[in-house]
This record gives sequence, C-alpha cells and structure tokens, in this order.
Amino acid sequence: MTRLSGGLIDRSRTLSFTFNGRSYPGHPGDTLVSALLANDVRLVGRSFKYHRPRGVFSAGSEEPNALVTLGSGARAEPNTRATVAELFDGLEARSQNHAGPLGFDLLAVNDLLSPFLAAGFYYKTFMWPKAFWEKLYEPAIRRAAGLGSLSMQPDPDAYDKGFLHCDLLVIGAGPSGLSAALTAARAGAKVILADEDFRLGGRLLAESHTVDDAPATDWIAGVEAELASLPNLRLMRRTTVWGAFDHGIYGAVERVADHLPDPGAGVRQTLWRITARRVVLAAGATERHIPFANNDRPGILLAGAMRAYANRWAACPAQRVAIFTNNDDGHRTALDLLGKGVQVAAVVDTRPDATALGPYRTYPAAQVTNTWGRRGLTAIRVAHEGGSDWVTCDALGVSGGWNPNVHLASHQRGRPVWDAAAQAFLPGACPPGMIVAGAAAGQGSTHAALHSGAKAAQTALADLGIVANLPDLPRAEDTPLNLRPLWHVPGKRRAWVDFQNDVTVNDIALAHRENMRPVEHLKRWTTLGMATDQGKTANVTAIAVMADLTGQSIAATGTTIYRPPYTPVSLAVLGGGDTGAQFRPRRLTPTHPWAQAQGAVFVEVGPWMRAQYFPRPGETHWRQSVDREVLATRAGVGLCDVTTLGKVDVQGADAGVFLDRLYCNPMASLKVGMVRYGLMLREDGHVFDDGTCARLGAEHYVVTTTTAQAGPVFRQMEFARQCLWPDLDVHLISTTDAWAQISVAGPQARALLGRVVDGFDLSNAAFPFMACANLTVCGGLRARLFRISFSGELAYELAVPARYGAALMARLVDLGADLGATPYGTEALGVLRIEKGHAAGNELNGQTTAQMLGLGRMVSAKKDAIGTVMSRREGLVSDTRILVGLLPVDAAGPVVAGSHLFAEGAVQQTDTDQGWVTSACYSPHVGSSIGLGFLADGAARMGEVIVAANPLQRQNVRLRVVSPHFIDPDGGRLRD
Amino acid sequence: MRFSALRVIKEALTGHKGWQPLWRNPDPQPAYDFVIVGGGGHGLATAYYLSTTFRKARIAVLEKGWLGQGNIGRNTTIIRSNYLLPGNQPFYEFSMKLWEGLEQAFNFNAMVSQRGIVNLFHSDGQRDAYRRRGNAVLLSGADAELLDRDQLRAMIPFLNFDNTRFPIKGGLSQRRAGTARHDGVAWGYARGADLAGVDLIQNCEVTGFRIAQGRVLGVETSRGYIGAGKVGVAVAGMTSQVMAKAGLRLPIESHVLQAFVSEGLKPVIPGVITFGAGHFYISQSDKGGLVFGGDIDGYNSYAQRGNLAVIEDVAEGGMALMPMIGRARLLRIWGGIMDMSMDGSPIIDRTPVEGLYLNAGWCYGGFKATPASGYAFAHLLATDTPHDTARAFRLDRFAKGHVIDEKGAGAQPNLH
Amino acid sequence: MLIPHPLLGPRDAVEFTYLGDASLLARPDGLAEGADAAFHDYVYLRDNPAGVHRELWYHEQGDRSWLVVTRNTVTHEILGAELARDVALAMRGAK
Amino acid sequence: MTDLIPITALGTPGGTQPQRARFGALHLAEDDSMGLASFSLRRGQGAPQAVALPGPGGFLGGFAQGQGIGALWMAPDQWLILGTGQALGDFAAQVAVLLPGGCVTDQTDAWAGIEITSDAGPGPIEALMSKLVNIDLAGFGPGRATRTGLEHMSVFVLRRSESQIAVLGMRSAAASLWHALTTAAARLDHARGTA
Repeated sequence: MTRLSGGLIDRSRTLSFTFNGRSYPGHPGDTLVSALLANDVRLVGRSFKYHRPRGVFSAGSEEPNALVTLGSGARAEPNTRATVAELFDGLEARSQNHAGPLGFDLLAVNDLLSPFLAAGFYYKTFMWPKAFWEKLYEPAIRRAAGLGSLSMQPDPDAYDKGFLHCDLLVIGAGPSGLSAALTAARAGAKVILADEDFRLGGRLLAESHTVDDAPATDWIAGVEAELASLPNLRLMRRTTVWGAFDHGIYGAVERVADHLPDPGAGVRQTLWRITARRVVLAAGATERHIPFANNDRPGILLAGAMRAYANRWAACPAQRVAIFTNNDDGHRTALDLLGKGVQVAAVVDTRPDATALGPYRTYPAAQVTNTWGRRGLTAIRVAHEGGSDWVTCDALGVSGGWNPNVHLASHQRGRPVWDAAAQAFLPGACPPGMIVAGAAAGQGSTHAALHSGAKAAQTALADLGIVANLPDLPRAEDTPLNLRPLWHVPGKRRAWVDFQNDVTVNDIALAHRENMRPVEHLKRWTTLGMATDQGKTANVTAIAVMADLTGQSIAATGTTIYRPPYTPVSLAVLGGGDTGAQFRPRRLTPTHPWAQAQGAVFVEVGPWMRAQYFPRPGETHWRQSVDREVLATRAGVGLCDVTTLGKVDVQGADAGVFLDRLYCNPMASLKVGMVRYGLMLREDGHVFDDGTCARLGAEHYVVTTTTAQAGPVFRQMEFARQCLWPDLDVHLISTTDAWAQISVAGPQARALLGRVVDGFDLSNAAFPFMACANLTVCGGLRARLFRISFSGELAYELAVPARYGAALMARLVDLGADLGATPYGTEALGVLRIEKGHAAGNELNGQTTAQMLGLGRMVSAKKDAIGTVMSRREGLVSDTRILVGLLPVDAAGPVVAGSHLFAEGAVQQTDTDQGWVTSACYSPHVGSSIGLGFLADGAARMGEVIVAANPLQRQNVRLRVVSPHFIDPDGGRLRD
Repeated sequence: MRFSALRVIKEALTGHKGWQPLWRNPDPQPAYDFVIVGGGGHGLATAYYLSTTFRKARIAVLEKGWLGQGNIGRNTTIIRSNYLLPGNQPFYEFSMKLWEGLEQAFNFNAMVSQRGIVNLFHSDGQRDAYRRRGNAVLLSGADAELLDRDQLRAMIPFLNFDNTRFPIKGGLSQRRAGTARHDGVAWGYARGADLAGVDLIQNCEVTGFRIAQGRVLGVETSRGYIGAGKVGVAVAGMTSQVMAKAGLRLPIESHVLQAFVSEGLKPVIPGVITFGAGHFYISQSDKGGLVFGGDIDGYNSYAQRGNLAVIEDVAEGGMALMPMIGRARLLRIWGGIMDMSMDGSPIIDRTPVEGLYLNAGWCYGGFKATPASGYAFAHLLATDTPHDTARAFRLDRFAKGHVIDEKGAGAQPNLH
Repeated sequence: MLIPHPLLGPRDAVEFTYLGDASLLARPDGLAEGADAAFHDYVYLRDNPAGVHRELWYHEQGDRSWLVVTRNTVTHEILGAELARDVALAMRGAK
Repeated sequence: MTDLIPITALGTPGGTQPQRARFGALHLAEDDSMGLASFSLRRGQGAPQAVALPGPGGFLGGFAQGQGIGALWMAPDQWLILGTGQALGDFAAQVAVLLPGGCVTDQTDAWAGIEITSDAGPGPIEALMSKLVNIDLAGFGPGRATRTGLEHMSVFVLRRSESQIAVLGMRSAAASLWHALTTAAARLDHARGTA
C-alpha cells in the first residue's frame, strides 16, 4: 500500500471499487486514479498506436493515458479519464485498447513494428492491389482503431438543459477564481462560480503551502462558507465550462449524478447555457513535460501531479521516486514527497546552477536520457557533467514548466501570444467581456493568482457600473519558477511528445523532413494533439520542437486553433432532454381524442399527428378502409378534420391591396362573402404555396395555407407587411389553432349540414360554390362556413372554436348516420384529391411553376405581385412539363410515385427523361391505380401511351396520358 | 519518389532518412500561363489535372496560408453521387468514377472507402421524393437501392426504430458512396501536381487583379505581381471577397457549417447515415472518431466557428436517431466557410472578365466534387469549353431561369 | 448569439429566423421598365461582405418583428438593431 | 347555448375537467377559462382609453381592472387581451366593443394556458423557468410577459406574481407542453429530494 499520511480523503469510510474485475478499497475524496495509486496499480492502459503499457500521467482533465471504461451494460462509458472520475462505492472500471489482458496485450506487436508505422505511413502504402484496401487493409486498420467501445444500447439516463444569466461568470475555483468570485459577490453582482472539480480550491488543494500561515484548506473553507451565504452567487461544482460562444454565451455541463452509485430517476448531467455579461477565466495552467527516450513508461508522470497525489490524496505511485526538472517547481515536489516519507532518489535538473532545496541528491546540468522497466519504471539513465548514471526509482516526476489554460480565451479565434519571459503562450485577443486571471494569465504564484483574480473581477464589474472593493487577501507564497527552457532531450531513441497518439520527437523530425512544417500540417500528418486530450500535454512542446528544427521562433511557428469543447462532452447531454417519442412536440388536431376513441390509425404529418384512416371491424388491410372511406364520401358524405391547414386573419383598410401583392392572382376584387383559390409564388417565380382566401368583411380576409407551409407563409406575410409595404394598413394574426375545421364532402354534405346550422340558408342560390359566411351551429355556437372542395364533391369546411371540434365531429357522424356519414383520414383525403387532380405537397415541392401546374394564366401581368417578374424568365417559360393524369394501360398495372416518364420505346437514361410521377394511389372510383405527374409537352400528349420507369424496384409500366381530373372534369358536382 | 509498401519497409530499416519533401517550396515566377487562386482541394485538383491530363505547363497555385487549409481540411469527408437533377447527377457520378481510381493515379493513399450511404426517410412523401431521386441516380448509370424498414433493421440494428417521434420508414442507399481522408486528398493532389511541375506557393495572398480592356493580365499578391495567361479562382467561402477585387458581384453568400468528431471508439457505424427528420448525419473515421454534422448555422459568417444552438440541434438529432451514442463524447467542433449559392448548386464558368474563370458555389458539398470539379475546371481552362458533365453550372443560369435547385428552396442560400 | 432587440432588449438568437442581406428591403418595382434585370440583381446578387453586414432577422418565437441587424460577419460583433419597418418607412420617405 | 360539450386542450374523450398536477412546492393547473383576443391599433389610431395597454415585454394582468380584463404586449401595436372567465362567450366581440376602432381577432382557443404556482416562494418557480426558457429572471418580475421558445414550442410566459407564472402554448401542442412542464417539475422535485 502506498497510502501516505494526511490528504483530503475521508478515512472514516471505505469505498469498494473494481478495476479489471479486481476489487480494491478507496475513500470518499479519492478519484479512481488516486485510489489505484494507493493500491499500487501503475499500469492502467495502452497507447493508441503502439499499444505501449501506460500509467497515470497527470492529476486532471488533461490526462492522456489513464482512460478507462466506466460502468457496465447500457451505462458503460468508454474513454473516461480516470484522473477526474470521482470514486464511489461500487464503481466499476475496465482498461481499454488491448487484446488479451492489460499486462499481456497481443497488439503490443505494433511496438516492434513501430519503424514501419512512422508518421504518415498509411498515406504511402496499402494502395495495391486496389481491391485490397477495402477488403483487407482498411478493416484491419479500423479494428485496431479507436479506444473504448460503446455498449450499443440506448443511454438509459435522463439529461436536461437549463439557462442561467449572470453579471459575472467565474470559470475555475482555484485561488484566482475564488478571490474573483468573492470580490464580485461581495459587491452584490449576480455571480456564477463554476469548477470542473468536486472540491473548491483548484491547485491549492495539491500544494502544501500555507495561506495566512494556516493550511490553505482553512482559507478555502472560510471563502466557501461566505460564498454559500451570499444569495447572489451560484456555486456550481462538477461543472465544466466547455465552450465560449458569441455574445457572452457559455456552454457548461454539470455532472449531477456521475459521482453517485445510481442516478435513479434523477438527471445524470445538465447542459447549462450561461449568458454572462462579463467573465473571469481562472482556468489555471497545465504542466508540461520534457520528452526524453522511453519517457512513456508507467511510473513517469508530471511532477506537479505527483505532488497533487501526495498532498491531496495521500497517494504516491512509488516509495522511491526521482524528479526531472528545468525549474524550481520540480524541487517543490521533491520536498513535499520527502515530507510525506517518500524516498527521493534524485532530482535531475537541467540548469547548471541548480541547487537542492532540501536533503536529497541533485544532479545539476543533467538530463534523463533513457529509462528502464517493461511494465513500469525501474530505473532512469542520468547524463550529467561527470558522465552518466543509472538511478533506480519506481516513479519519475517530470516538470518542464506550465502552460496557461488559454483554451476558452481562444475559442473565438483569438490566437494565444508567445511570451518569452514567461516561456509560455498567454491569452491573446479574448472573447469580448472576458478577462483572464491567475495561472491562466501566467500569474502562477498563489499570491499573484489571488490578487489577479480580485483585480479582474473589479475591472469586469466596473465595466458594468458596479463598484467592487478589493478584499483583504491572505498572505501566500510568491516564489518564481526560475525556469530555463528545455523542450526535449536530444537522442535517437523514441521520445514521446503526444502519449495517447504515440507521436514522438522523431515523428516531428520526419514531418519536418517531408516539408509538413506548418503546425497544421504537422498536426494532420502526425495526428499530434488529435487524441481525446486534444494535445493538452503535447501541443506546445511539439511546436517548440518544430521551431527548433525549422530555426523559426516559437512565436512565429504559432499554435493550431483551440476549438470547443475544453474537455470532451457526452453527446447525450448535448442532446439533452427528450430524444425519443418526445424528440419534437406533437401537434394534435381538435378531433384527436375523438379519433383515438374511434380506433383511428395516426400518421406524422410534419409537426402534426393526423388520423390516417379509420379501420372498421373486419378490415384487415389499410386499403380496405381507405377504399371504403373514399367511396362513402363520393356516394354519401365524408368528414375529415382539416384543422392543420394554416389560417391567417388579415384585417385592415389595405388588406385587399396587400393580398393582391402576395398572391399572383387578384384578391382585392374578391366580393365579401366569397372565397377564391390563391397561388403564392416565391420572389424567384416558383410556386410557394396554394390555398384559399376568404373575404369575411370589407376589411377582413382569412387566408389558408397548406399544412407544411403555414409557418413560412406567415413569415412571408409579415415580411411583406413590415419590410416591403410598411405604409399599408394591414394586421395579421395566426388563427390556425383557434378553429377546429371539418371538411364535409359528398353529395349529402348539404343535407347533413342542414341538420346542424341554426336557420342558415344553404341553398345553392343563397350559398353558392365558393361562398363563405359567419353563422351559428348546434344551438348558438359561433362558426364559419366555407363552400370549398378539395375532393371534387359538393363540399364545405365548417369551423368552430377548437374546444368544440371533437363534439362537432361526433355530432356530425351521429346525425349523418342515415346519410352514410363516414369519417375519413389523410389517405382517403389523398385519394380524393388525386382523383380530382388537385396539387398537394408532392406537386408543390418548390421546384415547380404555375405553368407546370396548369395554372400559368393565374399569374396576373397587370399587377406587381411577389414572383411575377421572375416567373417570366426564359428557363421557367420554356419548361414544357405540365401536370397530367396517368392511367395504367393494363388496369392491374401499378402506378408508382417517383417513377420517371419516358416515351414508349425510348432508351431510358438521363437525357431522354421526360418527367416523373408525383403522386399515385389506387382509385376505387376508377378501379385501378392512377397517378399525377409532370410530363414534357404533356398538354399535347393526351391519350398517348408512355412508360413509367422505376428501376429501383425493377418496374416498367405502360401508362396512358389523361386529364388530371379523373372525376367530374367539368366541376358540376362542386356547383350543384 | 514513388510511394509503395517496399519503400516504406526500406525507409523503416534505414531510419527514415530517405524521405523527400512531399512538395517543393518554390518562389513565385514573374508569370505563368495558368494561375490558380486557392490551394484547397479544388484548386490543387485543378492544377493536377491541368498539368497531367491536359498536359499544360507553367502553372502556379497561390495559397494565402497553408495547402489544404480551407474546406478540404475541415469537412466530414463524404463522397457520393446520388443527386436528383440532370444538371448535377452526371457530374457527381463522373466525380465518383474519378474517386474510384484516384489513389493509384496520384500514388497516394487517400483512404477512399466505399462503405455506402443510407438516407433515411420518415414519411410517404419523403419516400416518393427519394424514389424519384434514386431512379434518377440509376438512370444516370450510377447505383442506388431503396431499402424498406426490415432491410434497414437488419443492416443498422442500432437505429431507433421503436421509440420515435418520426418513425424510420426506409432508406435510399448508395453502396458506392462512402468517405475519403480529406487531408489525404489535398496532399495527394498537391504532391501529384508538384511532381508534374506545378509551383505550389504557400503564404501568397491574392490582393488584386490586374485587368486591362476587360482582360485579366495577372494578379497582385502579398509576394508581388504575378502575370498570368489565365486565372482560375477556386477559393470556396472567400469567393465573394476575391471576385469583388475583379469588380464582380455574385449569387453567393458565405455561411458557417460546423462539424463534429467524437473521441475514438471501436468500429460501430458501418457507412454514412443521414437522418431524414432532423439535422444529423454521421460516419466513423478509420481512426475511430464518429464524424458528424447537421445544418449550417444559418447566418452569414466568415468566422469559421459557430454557435451553441446548432450544436444542441445536431446532438438532439443524433440522440433521436441512435441513442446508443449517448455515452460517446464530443471531442472537437470546428467550422468552415461555405460559399452558399442561390440555388444550392455550383458554378464552373467563365466570367465577364476575359481570362478570369470561376469555380465556386459548392455550398457544403464540395468535398465529394473535388476530383470532377478539378477536372472540369481544368477542362474549361485548357479548352475554353465546359466539360460535358458541368455544362449546367453556368453563371447566367440565375438570370435565365435555369436554376439547379435540388431542394426546391428558392433563392435563399441558408435553406439549401 | 444575442440579438439586441430594439424593443425587448437582448434576446437569444434561436428565437429568430434569419433571412439575409437587408438589401431585400429595396424591392424593385415589378411594373417598371427593366424590371427583369432589377429583379435578377435583387433576388440573386449579394455583396456578401467580410465585415459589417446589415441583415434581416425575424423574431419568429417572439414579437414577430423583422429587424435590421448590423453585424460583423468576421467577429460576429453586433453593432446595432432597428425595426425593419422603421428602416423601410425611412427608405420610402427618402425616395 | 349550444349543447355541444367542449373539452379542454389536454382533454381526452369526455375530458372536460382541466388537468392538474403537483410536484413538491409546484402546482400545475390547466386553465381553460380565459377569453383571449388579439387587438391591433389601426395605422394612425391613438391608444384606447378603456383598457391600459402595456409597453413591450409588459403585462397588465391586474384582474382588478374593470371587467376582469388584462392585456399583454404581443408585437408592435398588437396586444393579447385576456378576459377571466370569458372563454365560452364571444370574447372578441366584447373586446371590439371595449376597444373600438382597432382590429380584433378571437384567440381564445388558439392557446392552452397552464398556471404554475409555488407555495414555497419564487425559488421553485425560478428553478423551473431556468430549466425551460432562456429568460433573464433578473428582469422578469411580476408584470412582465414575453413570448419565447420552450422545448421547440412557441409560448407566452406571464409572471403573474413572484410565485406564480402562466404559460400559454399553442393549443394543438398542449400535451407536449404539459409533458415538458411536468417532466421538468418532477426532476426538480427529485433533485430536492436527493440533495
């Protein structure tokens, strides 16, 4: 057991967890990694390409090596960074990316083949023979690729989203973040303090320094208590701010239940969209390493991480350790470890003037040039002024300085700026409203962090007109790093830069040799920084190595682009909320509950659910139901809920003029009490939508739209009203949901309606085809009646307030029993309109013109309506395709929508294509399949036999070109 | 230097000392016969075909940054030839045929992988439209299949078939579709063009055109004036900016499209899958990352980055379609600038300025077109006649009404 | 993004539907001489600037106002927003 | 009076009783009793006297005003007029009399109303809003109302008091709205239970 004394773990409770099936103990406050280290587990994974044995490398979210699959079954979560997995009782973890046991990975053969797998190797081979790439090479590569596996089961947990607003968002609760939050919250600003850790304090938790001569945790506890008492501050632990978006919007994920053995019915994670007027980024810094030969063995880790494990978690990867450093920070690790009773074999310091800060051996002007130990470190080779020594140790801490976490500061394309004094990239142009503080701004000492945090908050709030006083900050360490840069130890052996993706200094040299020198080429050629850690511990080092090779400065070499997310985010939480049946809202028609009670089958129609057909006992196939509904409508009377059509109330002195400009055909001339079919074009001259326009009063129209275009048409109308003709007196409001509208169609429609209207004269003379009126029905219920027909029958649409829709439908069915009243659904609706030759969605697909629909003459040249001018373009006018009816020559032949039309005997290919079948159905009226289609020169080809080709389903059907009006071509039924 | 397995083995055994630069870094010459503006996929492919197939010499590609830094380096790598309209489909099928022999032709493994695409449909109307499209694809000589729900379930069992808002009713599939390694395509063309003598000039920004009597004479650049017999512009999202320097106003808007990749995972997604009831499509890279995307953000932008709402929208679509990806994590989001044309289709044409040629308007579908676009543009530059499959991509089609509007969305770029 | 609505203050851009260049306010007269060419330019051609752009946003999930928003297409910084109706009326007045 | 029996927006067959639910401190109740009508000022028309009309983002819900009339601002020169208990009459006709000269359109059945009340102060109400709508609560006190998106639906949110809001959603999407509201309320209740 390598459990040390002290630490921020709760030894009063023991938690049990498993790694690769073996059970271990840990304590509350542990992460998975700290508990593994305390149990002497050093080998935790395998690298991506060479399957090298790997141990823990860091103590935070930058971890490249210690990736595990957490949990099991549908909750299995691959690629979890074990360094930030909070331990709970019953946690299950498994290592990834190995064949056979972790200790004996068969794929480690890749390591032996590594000379053949250098950067970019796959671009240069696997090309012969050609067929082998997809059959042999690629499958092999794909199998080897990837790290963990998905469970392949739907994620069972609940996720949600939320919205927060604040004056100041403080990202990071280390010393600078805490002092920023305290400063702002005391000033009364609305503050959010978010930190990815489960404990406040940031780097302070990892250090042994005192604050005001007491343990830092005392100061943290005091601040925490004060913050908790302030109602204007929201403290968000376990919350990662992962993306900085425009205008102060930040994406954050709160891990609500990831630390609980069972999330139960609660939410696992919440995606917060935080709108912040100002931001203090106090995200700290990430330690960098120094590549040297065989620097990737388990037991080699960042020196600061080693210190964090010792101080915060009372864990150490070994009893005998060494340190490799180019700055004073490495020595602090040595001191803290000594203080915890760990043996320090040596501190290897690259600086000639290095001196020990304590009782341990220091090699000045020295470098680690190689290491030993197959599945874990056993010794290091130290080259120093006097020669070279093997030093035995089981762990090595590496300290190459610190890289400020500039990610969020760079999410809006501001490039970090190289600072030679700090030997680090500092934040460049930040997103508007953001100030960076603490180690993220290169202010790495505790003293500097505390003061820069408070100052940043004060400056940010001053922008908002809020005066904040700087708090009395505690005394804290303020020692310099005294760093002397060293970016890698020269040598021929492999020295890893990017651990997870196995990118070595040699690979960078190869990229240089092959002229892949710009950092973006370097990244893409070698896969540097493309692993799950996005190169947090690799990129800056690689840039420096490339700069060394090209002779350019690091500043001129520059960084690649920092992109969201800061750390990986689960797709489930980004998807949030409801993703199954509740993926999008469902709109239900007013008769929905009634139709449900009738046993209707429903179908999705855009956002709506509509009754598709109403099966009756004994009907075993949908066609039986649909045929019955169609025939009953044509013989008696059919009833259909058509509420889904968009309805827009148009009022005002200029309503008529306005509608004249929206519709290509005239509307101002429509008489009060009458309805007209209307066609709207887009400004490019193609058909936008069709519908009816009813004039209820001198200054009052009701416009209907198709179901699909209700939203876009209303938007277009508002555009026309506000942007194009703002001087007109026109007022718009949607009434789609306000009215239940029922189509009453068929020869008995008038008879049935006569039984519900309150003394209203329905006679042809009083209420002719295309009439409309306000009236009352069923004993005083206000209603609207429109005599319009989509089916070709004598038909009306009756509208009542939506809450009465279901009752009205039930009443009509009831009163019409003797007239054969039959409810019908969308299928029968479709058959009825195809039989009548009415265009619908399949014909109004945005690619068609009024001329193609046979409505070219509706486009009035006398007025300036939207789309009129562009509809006259040569390409539109010369298109001879026109809507025709199609009948199979052999009555049993199918007509299939989506078939293409050809002259009989013609070769069937793109350049002989003459059109297509838009809609088709079985017509019980005609007694065969029928179709509508657009056919070149269609108007002149009535009676001609053509071929409908449907090669997808190997069909070639001979069709006769007929009028699109299969029933009542003269329209007598409508007008009876 | 020819790349081969033998070469890789030889170099491995000799410490990789013999590898040569993939391309030279030449200084610009005072003048060229052909100057291609834009060192992205289309520009490099144009130079490659111009120098190899059309045997032209004295060619330069001018790139303001590094080769392949535009949309060729930031797309979701899908290749397919399953378009509806006769103006488009033969062109994309020509491109597919070029993809099929590309790697042997330019001696570079671009990992062209014909693992298939399935476009899902969720309503009868969508099915009819897909049937029309699938038949158009077959009639052009390419491949397509209409799959029903049971076939899909057998093929992609992890889709959400049962607990859905918009049930999957079937799919239109093209087996020859698939993916290719985007950077590899750029590098392959670049290396091929360089070997054929093309000067690839990086860090060379075109700042103006020298035009006299309606004819282009050359280009002003950040590295000085370069004379040119003909100038071909292939700069995708920057088209309006570059062409404005020649005084042209175009039917193009620049929009941001975001793309996404997850952490590496063992193989799960067989090919390319597109959701028909939400904005989501997905494939999986050879490296294991789920590569996915959705709709453009919808506003004009040159920022190469997008916003949170679209990220949520895409993830919602993904979770609705295949909820088993929930515990995969998003690793990286990026954005590219799309030159969205007014009908959603591209332009390969001469311009009113003699000697100045334009290749643009690829919207977010330019990657799959790279080989044919380069070939057809080279054809136009070399012969002054359009390639047979690219005749419809005229600049005057908007004035004349011969638009190629696959979606039927009209003159609003963000709807295409 | 946040759209600074002139009446309602900052509002999440997801409440809006984007149309495009504010030049769409200047619809040509369809009955005038040369309308064909004028409409081609109006419907199809765009300046598409990399920088300050005046553009139309519709507050569809809000008050249904069309706004003219002035926004930098490179940085996404918003410099102002007006009711499109006011802008359109001013254009009429200026004619 | 008609003998047709109306159903509520969330009504199942025979569902004439409004839906109710309770999650901890939050009470959700469907309210189908409000009469609603839009009112637009004609071009050049002055503001009417009978009912005080609020400015942008405002809501004058004081049912104390004469005849139980409230108004919320919908759009420039357009308001939604609310009449307590006026759902079954011809509310638009009443509004036309009350506010003459403008354009009035009935909206009573266009919207489904859900009243949400907390019996533990504003906390639970604000927590619920934070999960559903992107509204800066700092500027959304009593008397404010706004239209916004909620789980892909378009809704009006009215802050009636510190501890009560009303949500008006499209009537046709009432079930989805109810699902969204109750799911969020239940999860908040669960979180409080486990905290």
